[in-house]
Amino acid sequence: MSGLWILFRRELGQTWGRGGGPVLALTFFACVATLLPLAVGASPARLGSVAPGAAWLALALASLLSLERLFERDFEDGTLDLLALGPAPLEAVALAKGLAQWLANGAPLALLAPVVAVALGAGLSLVPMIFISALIGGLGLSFTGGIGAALSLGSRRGGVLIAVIVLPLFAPPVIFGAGVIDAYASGLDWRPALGFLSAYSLAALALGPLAMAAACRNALS
Amino acid sequence: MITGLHLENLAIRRGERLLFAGLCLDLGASEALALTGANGAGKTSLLRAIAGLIAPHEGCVRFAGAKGDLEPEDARSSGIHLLGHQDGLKSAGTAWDELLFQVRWTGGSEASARAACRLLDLERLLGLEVRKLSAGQRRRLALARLVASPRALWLLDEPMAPLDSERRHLFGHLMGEHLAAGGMIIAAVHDPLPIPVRRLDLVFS
Amino acid sequence: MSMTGLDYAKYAIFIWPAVAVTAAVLAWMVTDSLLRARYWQKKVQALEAERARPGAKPAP
Amino acid sequence: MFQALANPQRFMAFSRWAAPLLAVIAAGLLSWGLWLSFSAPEDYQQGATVRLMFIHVPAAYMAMFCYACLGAASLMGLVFRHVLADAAARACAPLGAGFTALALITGMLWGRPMWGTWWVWDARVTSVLVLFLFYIGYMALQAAIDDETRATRASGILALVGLINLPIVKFSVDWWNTLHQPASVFRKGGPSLPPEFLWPLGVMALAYMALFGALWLVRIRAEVWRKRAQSLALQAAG
Repeated sequence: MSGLWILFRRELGQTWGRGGGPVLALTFFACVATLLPLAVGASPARLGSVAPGAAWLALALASLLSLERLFERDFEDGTLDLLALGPAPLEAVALAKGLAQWLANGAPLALLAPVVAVALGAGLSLVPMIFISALIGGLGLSFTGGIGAALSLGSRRGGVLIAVIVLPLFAPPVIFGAGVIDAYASGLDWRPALGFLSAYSLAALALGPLAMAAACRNALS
Repeated sequence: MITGLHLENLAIRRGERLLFAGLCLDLGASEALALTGANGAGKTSLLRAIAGLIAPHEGCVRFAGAKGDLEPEDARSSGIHLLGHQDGLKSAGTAWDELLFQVRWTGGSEASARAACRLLDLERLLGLEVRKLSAGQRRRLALARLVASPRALWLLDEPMAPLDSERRHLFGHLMGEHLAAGGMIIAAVHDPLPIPVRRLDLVFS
Repeated sequence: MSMTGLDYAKYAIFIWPAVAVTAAVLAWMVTDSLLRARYWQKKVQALEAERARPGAKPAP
Repeated sequence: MFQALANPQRFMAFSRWAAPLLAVIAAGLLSWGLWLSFSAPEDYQQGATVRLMFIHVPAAYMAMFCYACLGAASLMGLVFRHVLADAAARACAPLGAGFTALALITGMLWGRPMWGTWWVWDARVTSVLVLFLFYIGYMALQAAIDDETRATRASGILALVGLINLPIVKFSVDWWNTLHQPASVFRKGGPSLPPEFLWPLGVMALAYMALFGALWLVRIRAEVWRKRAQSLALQAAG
């Protein structure tokens, strides 16, 4: 177990420090949010109605950015060989990597999400709900995205390929995540949506590492 | 701890190509094996198959322990060092951080990492970032993990290539100590190893 | 409305393109599959003829 | 039968007559189905556009059916590492993508007269669109990895991930639809469909299915030959 803890701490440090860490994803998030009013017009009524959804869409896109680095570097420099011969199975390695990705990338994005939504015109009362849904959903996004990252190992054009593989998989969390905020904002019962979102994230947490490990073994073979 | 390696009727395919078939080999404690053969004969693939990264096309790899056969997963997760051309050292990290992670991940301790650095004369380099090391220094850093975390079977792919003659001599001495302690070594090499070894020449099938 | 139903008046503009697109896609699937199969079959035959030629290298 | 067909040679012998037979069945069913479609009376609500249903709905069925086949073949390929299962998975994807594209295009052509718009973000339409993107992703992944064995296995894992994920997508999209569009404009067929519509629909669905069967076999044959050609070329070179 201690080996896994060491790996987790290292991954956290790597994700935090690697290529500017979450700053790049955060900036991208902010950029998408800036372009939105320019594209649809700045009228508060129009922006306000799409703000929660747009924040969630931008969140999904931003969480794609750092996925390419999740396995690719380790695969190229031989670290993945070393990880495969360590005290923990690759499934556990994938779990540690996914959790680190969530904490170092998903959590900062979840902190920024309410700011973006409010800047786009969402009410202040939505702030806690946006943060919670982004944080829970981010877990699902990290683990689903990790599958795409592991599958595209050893391929040409990794980045675009990951996006093409992963974005259709992101449909449920985007629907449920934006649904939570939508329901909350319009005074409906938001708990089913949050329940679905949590269920999706937990399923991704449980099944994602299996697929990631299988994909890594395939890439190493 | 692994005390013996048995390859039974091993065949390995890469894509459509059958690299070799019917390979049988027994390696016991304190034995070293030098793998030779032309480029593409399958030296690296054989090492990776023993490490479990490649599934053999036919046959199997067995690990013997003190009390009968070991589970291959257990043997591999605690008994094998694989050092290939890629050493897994991140070029942005400092030499010490990178080595310490590798040593702890493979079951060694901070103290053993320090001792290995003394042995391999790495102490002055430890504060540097890995990308600033020369090829020889970097290889010494990678070799330090073999010494620092005790694992019985070393699978080495061209371990000596970037080392100068003095360091080769030093590494030969370290390999000798590993064997004396009951370890095993399989090394894919072009140049002869500075220790007594058996030889296995892989030829194209 | 005739029994053969070929006078669709205002909807013809939607029905016929749909039929045409369906025909085109199905035809593409058929031809692509057949051409692919024929190409590789020819290739295999050529390679096997090459190998069977006297004086050629025997198969390992 | 499965056991017997797992042998490539026996499969080739079987598919040699099975593929043409299925093709003939498909052609017969297709002509019958088309005749039924165009001789069916007009729907009192949809008018002549009801005929679009007969070519659109079976395509949508096939889009899902092909994915089920793709998933099954991928599972067999991953578990048993069998060359034929891999070939079947590879051969299935383009056909599935074709049927899915067909479902989307004819759906648009049906939607315009029915709903007055080319595209409706209806639950069913959106699910099929996601399915189409999935097929594209599957084929893109397969094409992007150079080593063929590895590419097949990677895309096989993706197919299984998709097999788990697509029902979730379906559920989420249905849920989303109830949230955003309480009243569906879609007048769905189903058991209430009168027999004069059920017959052409059923026959066309069978025709598509037979056509898919025939083409799948042909494409698997092509894959087997391609593998054989590759290994022959390699033997000649080495």
